[in-house]
Amino acid sequence: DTKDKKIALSNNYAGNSWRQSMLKSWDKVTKQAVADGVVAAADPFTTSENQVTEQAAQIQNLILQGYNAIVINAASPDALNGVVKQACDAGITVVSFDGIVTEPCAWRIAVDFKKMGAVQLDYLADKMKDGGNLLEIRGLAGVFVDDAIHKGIEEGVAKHPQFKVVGSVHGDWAQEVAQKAVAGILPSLPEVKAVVTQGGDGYGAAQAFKAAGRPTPLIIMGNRQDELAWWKEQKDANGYETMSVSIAPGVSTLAFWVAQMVLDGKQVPKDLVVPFLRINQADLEKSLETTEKGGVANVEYSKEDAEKVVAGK
Amino acid sequence: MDVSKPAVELTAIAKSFGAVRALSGVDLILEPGECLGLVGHNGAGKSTLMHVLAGTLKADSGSLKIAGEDVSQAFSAAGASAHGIRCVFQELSLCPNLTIAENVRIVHRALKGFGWKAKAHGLIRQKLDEIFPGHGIDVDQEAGDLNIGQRQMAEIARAFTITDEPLRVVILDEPTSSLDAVTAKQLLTFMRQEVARGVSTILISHLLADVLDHCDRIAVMKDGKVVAERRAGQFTRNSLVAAMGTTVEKKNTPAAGSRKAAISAARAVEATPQTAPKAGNLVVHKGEIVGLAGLAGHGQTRMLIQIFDGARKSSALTRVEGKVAFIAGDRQSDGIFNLWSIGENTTVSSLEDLKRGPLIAAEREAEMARDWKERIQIRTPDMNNNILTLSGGNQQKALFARTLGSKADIVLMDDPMRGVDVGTKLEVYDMIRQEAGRGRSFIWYTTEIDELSHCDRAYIFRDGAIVAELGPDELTEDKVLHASFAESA
Amino acid sequence: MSEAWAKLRQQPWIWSFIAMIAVWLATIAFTRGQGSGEILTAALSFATFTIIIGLGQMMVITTGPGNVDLSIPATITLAGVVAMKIMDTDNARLLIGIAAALGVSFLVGLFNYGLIRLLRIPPIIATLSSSFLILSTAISYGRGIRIKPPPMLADFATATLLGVPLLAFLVLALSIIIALILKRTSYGRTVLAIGQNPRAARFAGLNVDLARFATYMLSALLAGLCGIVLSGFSGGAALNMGEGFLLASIAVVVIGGTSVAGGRANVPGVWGAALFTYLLDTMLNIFGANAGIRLIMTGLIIIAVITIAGGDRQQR
Amino acid sequence: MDALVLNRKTLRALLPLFSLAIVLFATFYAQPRTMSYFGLNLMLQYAVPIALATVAQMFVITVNDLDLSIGPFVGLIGCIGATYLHDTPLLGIAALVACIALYAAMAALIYLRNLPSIVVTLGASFVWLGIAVLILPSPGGKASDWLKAIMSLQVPVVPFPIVAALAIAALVHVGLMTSAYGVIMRGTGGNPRAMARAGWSELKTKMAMYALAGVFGVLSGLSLIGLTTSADAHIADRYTLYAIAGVILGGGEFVGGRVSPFGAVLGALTLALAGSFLIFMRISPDWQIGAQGAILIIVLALRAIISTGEARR
Ligand SMILES: Nc1ncnc2c1ncn2[C@@H]1O[C@H](COP(=O)(O)OP(=O)(O)OP(=O)(O)O)[C@@H](O)[C@H]1O
Ligand SMILES: Nc1ncnc2c1ncn2[C@@H]1O[C@H](COP(=O)(O)OP(=O)(O)OP(=O)(O)O)[C@@H](O)[C@H]1O
Ligand SMILES: [Mg+2]
Ligand SMILES: [Mg+2]
Repeated sequence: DTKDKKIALSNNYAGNSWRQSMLKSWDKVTKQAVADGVVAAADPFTTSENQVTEQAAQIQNLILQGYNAIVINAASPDALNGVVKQACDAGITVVSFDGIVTEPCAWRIAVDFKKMGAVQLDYLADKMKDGGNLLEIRGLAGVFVDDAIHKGIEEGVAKHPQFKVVGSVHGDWAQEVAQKAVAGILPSLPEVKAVVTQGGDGYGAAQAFKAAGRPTPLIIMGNRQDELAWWKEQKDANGYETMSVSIAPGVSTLAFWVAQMVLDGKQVPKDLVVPFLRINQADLEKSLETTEKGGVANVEYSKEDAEKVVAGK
Repeated sequence: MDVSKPAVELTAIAKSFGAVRALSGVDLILEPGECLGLVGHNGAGKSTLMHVLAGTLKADSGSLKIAGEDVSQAFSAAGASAHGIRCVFQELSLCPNLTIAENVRIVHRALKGFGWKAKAHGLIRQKLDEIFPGHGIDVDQEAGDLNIGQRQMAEIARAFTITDEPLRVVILDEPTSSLDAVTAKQLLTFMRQEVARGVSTILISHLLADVLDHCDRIAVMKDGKVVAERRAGQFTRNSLVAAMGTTVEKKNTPAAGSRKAAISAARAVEATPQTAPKAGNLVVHKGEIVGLAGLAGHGQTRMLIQIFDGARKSSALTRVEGKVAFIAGDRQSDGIFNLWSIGENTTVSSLEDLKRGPLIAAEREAEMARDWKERIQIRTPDMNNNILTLSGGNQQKALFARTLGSKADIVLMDDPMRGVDVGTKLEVYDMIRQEAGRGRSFIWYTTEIDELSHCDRAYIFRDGAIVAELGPDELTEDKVLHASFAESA
Repeated sequence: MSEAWAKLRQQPWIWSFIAMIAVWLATIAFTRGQGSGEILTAALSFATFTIIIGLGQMMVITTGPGNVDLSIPATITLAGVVAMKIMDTDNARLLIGIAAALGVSFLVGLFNYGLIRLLRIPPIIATLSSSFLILSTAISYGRGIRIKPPPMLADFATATLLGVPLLAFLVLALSIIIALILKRTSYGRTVLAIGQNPRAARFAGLNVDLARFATYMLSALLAGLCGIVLSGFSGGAALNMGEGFLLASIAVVVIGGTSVAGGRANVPGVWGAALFTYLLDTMLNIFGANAGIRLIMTGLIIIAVITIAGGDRQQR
Repeated sequence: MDALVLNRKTLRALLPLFSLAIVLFATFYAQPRTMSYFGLNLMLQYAVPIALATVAQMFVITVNDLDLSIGPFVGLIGCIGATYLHDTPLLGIAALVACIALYAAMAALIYLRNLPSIVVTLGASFVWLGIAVLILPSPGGKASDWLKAIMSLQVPVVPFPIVAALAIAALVHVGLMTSAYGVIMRGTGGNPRAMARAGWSELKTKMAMYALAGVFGVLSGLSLIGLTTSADAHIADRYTLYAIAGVILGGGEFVGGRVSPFGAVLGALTLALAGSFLIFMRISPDWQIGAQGAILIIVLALRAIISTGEARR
């Protein structure tokens, strides 16, 4: 029974549509849970900048506030370990998701980012038997997620040696930055067959190719509505084919349920893996319909869904 | 110290700044225990020569001997100080963010370790008391919080403090420019005492009476050369002025009646000091020249600022009819724009009048600059040169040009003749009178009592209040000093 | 020739152009000439955004030490979000959208100046604080949703004329106007005077308060303008669209030869520096070094350029 | 009149203390649990590295320069601390010393070529970040145990962060504000020409001040990883702005050599606390970021109220 337990969400960034979606999903699902009397409170907290020290201070304050569980999307996998340990020592359940923490006392709802990179190459190998040149758009240098997806892509290239990464830029997960970097490197590149991404930069890349007057290559999308809409436009016009892959922002709600279950005394394994959300050519229309205009394709978890994930089904 | 050798011997010193030849072969000797007066027009090269002697500028050529020792090679500020040379520069050099005591530490490497602060305190307080009895300076105050007169006193006192390094030569470059008559007198008296104790001093001043009365020997500089050098007694005021190359002084105090006609009955300014609203107020008529006098730091500048602000936003205490302009005396902090050319500095207050359409017309701007270069004799090859290439007095002239060239009806002057040479002063006095004749009003704070003779009336300030009003016949040194010290009513 | 060069090297902006050309040459040497023209076109189209805000930041920095507008990125975002949401992909609502976006930028400028003047908060912190509030406004108004620009705006922002982006021409015109304002109007002179000595500016009879007010307004409005055209260019407004512009706005101003201590502004330098920083990024991307090396090279090249240029400057 | 001036001066000197007190009491009021040894300890822990970085920034501001690279520098030190210093201490120490030397070299370059410090330090910030990314391409590393031990020191009665902050402030105060050499350092900020005329080398002073900034940057980085236990290249990016804000909040001025070590440290604590206060306020996530700005404005507005009518040059 968790009806007088309080859960907090510790978030470190709110400046993009994915995070906004994540907060919205959290809001929707937890408001209902509070109304239903499942938990007493489920408050979201956001720091102004994507910074370890601010988030650490925030978590310490959450400890002081007396929350029973803290759900964390961490700014860094290791650097919050100190404060996570403090929370655990204070008897607080810590559940991390998306940006997970490595401190053993916490629960981890991990996304296999490496695989997210690798599947892009598998898809391409299937589509383009002859292989070809690739352009890679990376995220922010020095951040764990960027490194993991990049490693996945590297592995993929090693597995499918018919592909070659001829250019790589850092888009810092911001469309404007990505577009700028791609536009700059593009004139120097030979023909590019496909663009592999970390999610969300597809539209910007397409714009840059268009502006440079180059044929549009196969661009892996990142589940944003504007990307899907563009894809649909191209598909209708010339049968354009690609795939789209990213994490559903609603994974925050899974973390919420996991925290609730742990508080409820249920046995939950420390490490859970959620599948990323992949949209194939065939699912495009359906996904586009269910995605809010300007938002991100999403999946929210109900308690039953969460129990299924925990049970490993 | 070898008494037989000159304290300082400068031979064939030359120094150029780009195209400007500031010094062209100066020979100068300073004997131990003598006071040398150094005079010359603005830009003659006096300050530059002193910078060479103080090790802060390197001469292009020439030799420098101190007590017989040739130090021309590798001479530096630290070296000068080790040889016992101290300098009070024309542009003051205190650190505004440090207290007076801390400013003492800067020139004394020996002040360190435990208790340095107490030592510095003692040194400067004692010296201030000795030179300027009743100075009223708190040595724990930051230098930036003092007014310019107090800063000048502190810096002078600092130059005379002694720790481990000897004190042989003290250079005073325009030391009295911001001091009132009383403090200036105190300084000159003290300087004589030091000279009697064997310290050599160099006194640079545009107040020729001070030089004539207090120096043993006088050297006259002109265009980067020493053009005359004699014992002080062999100069008279007129021969000194002649040696400087200025046309001999005209009799310049106008007949009282001739000015009266020009003054209208209309009031241009009416103001009561904010600091002492009960004591008395100030009235200025159109076309009138009104002096503000009294000891330095008693609220005259504040009065000027009050009137300046009152022109934009009138208040109960201040009523101003017409546009005002301000001539700063503290030119470094209130006057010049040091990234700009002389021309830009001159035209900045007249921009609205130099427009053609919505834009400032470059050629009209250049014309105004040229015009004023002629009218007020700014010594520069080119008005497009940076303002800092001018000597102190010439910078001040540019500020005059700025204000007189503007359309202001009322001109506020904050002791504006600091560092201006005799010849120029006379020209400016004339100009002021002419402008007043055209209906401009002047409110003129001055620390030189002589200058009051150019005013139609004067108000005497004390402790922020107006304590007396003196008419044209009462503007004598006696009466002004008497009013300055009298207890306020 | 040598005399012309001697004169040219006195110009503080010349070095950013030399650096830009050097970087460009190094790049096309690496690609063996491939894409040399396209790289320049791309540079021009992206540099324009930096130039727009750089001009505003330049005016602010010129008003003297401590003056800097850190709210530019947030203002870009807010203006972009407001414009896109109000236009709602509809050409007919283009003008209302622009008016609204510039309107909120105006309010931002007013708010910034209010903090600086009335509450006497040092500008650097005032604008930092306001940037947080502006960003929150953008979040709560836009909800992180990315709306596409109306086709007319998108076409306008991406149009080219003779291979040069149309925007670049307009920004060139804007730059010339700002240069004229600086040199030939009393407002411009006042800005330069305040930057050197605010007390003296007051005593010279210049309207110091009005000029500072106008400067912070100008900076906010230019940031708003940048937000609108950038949204049009990149297919919508996003909450993080301003992020890259914080350091960039300061960098292009100071690399371009504007004095950080105030009182000296330089419009051509902003162009040179904006193109240089873009091309530098491109060059390092094309060289394909890893992220660490790229960052180090970026830093060292910036320092090298300023070091070569620096010796000729009179003041810091 | 004199008494009035003095009063106002004292008031201004006490201003940082007032600001801190107000934010502290507001926090106590919002969450009484913070009013304890444990609470204060937790809340202020992360203020220690910020305070050290603020002091570093203050040294640079003292000589009229501005350091835009202190944040990335602290991040770099963190990366060195969590790798070389932990694995091969000698190499680690050598690297740290080299970092300090680089800071001094930066000063020499700025002085000798008469460069704007903002541009040089901006360039340097990329260099520090680049080296950090090379050392730690993705977050990780391990802080040495002695670092962790120091940072989790338990001091009787007064929480360690407070003791540490006061000790730092006192040390710097003695060095900069009361020692004979401190006068030279501050004088160089106040009137460099006067210092040169008195025969002091501005080059040496600047190098010394930058070297000190480097030393405190090193201390900041090490104390930071002592708390987080591992490092991340981006761990302290925000410190640059925090440090500037802290110095100003503490009554320092950008030019003219007017700084206050106690003020700077208190300013840093105030900033850190302001963040905590917000978390206790339960603001809607949309406005949590904005509220940080609002707090800064309110705290600084106090300055305006106290110093109204003061016409300083
Ligand atoms: N830093 C400089 N750069 C260029 N020219 C300079 C510089 N300093 C002085 N000068 C020039 O050198 C000449 C001598 O100046 P100096 O300051 O020595 O005159 P001065 O005799 O002290 O005049 P004043 O009585 O006005 O103080 C002047 O023509 C001045 O313009
Ligand atoms: N409202 C103001 N704004 C700016 N500065 C001011 C203001 N009031 C006074 N000051 C400055 O403070 C200093 C002290 O002013 P105060 O009125 O006490 O001296 P003063 O008699 O005018 O000075 P002095 O006789 O030395 O010229 C002056 O240097 C003046 O410039
Ligand atoms: Mg002189
Ligand atoms: Mg005065």
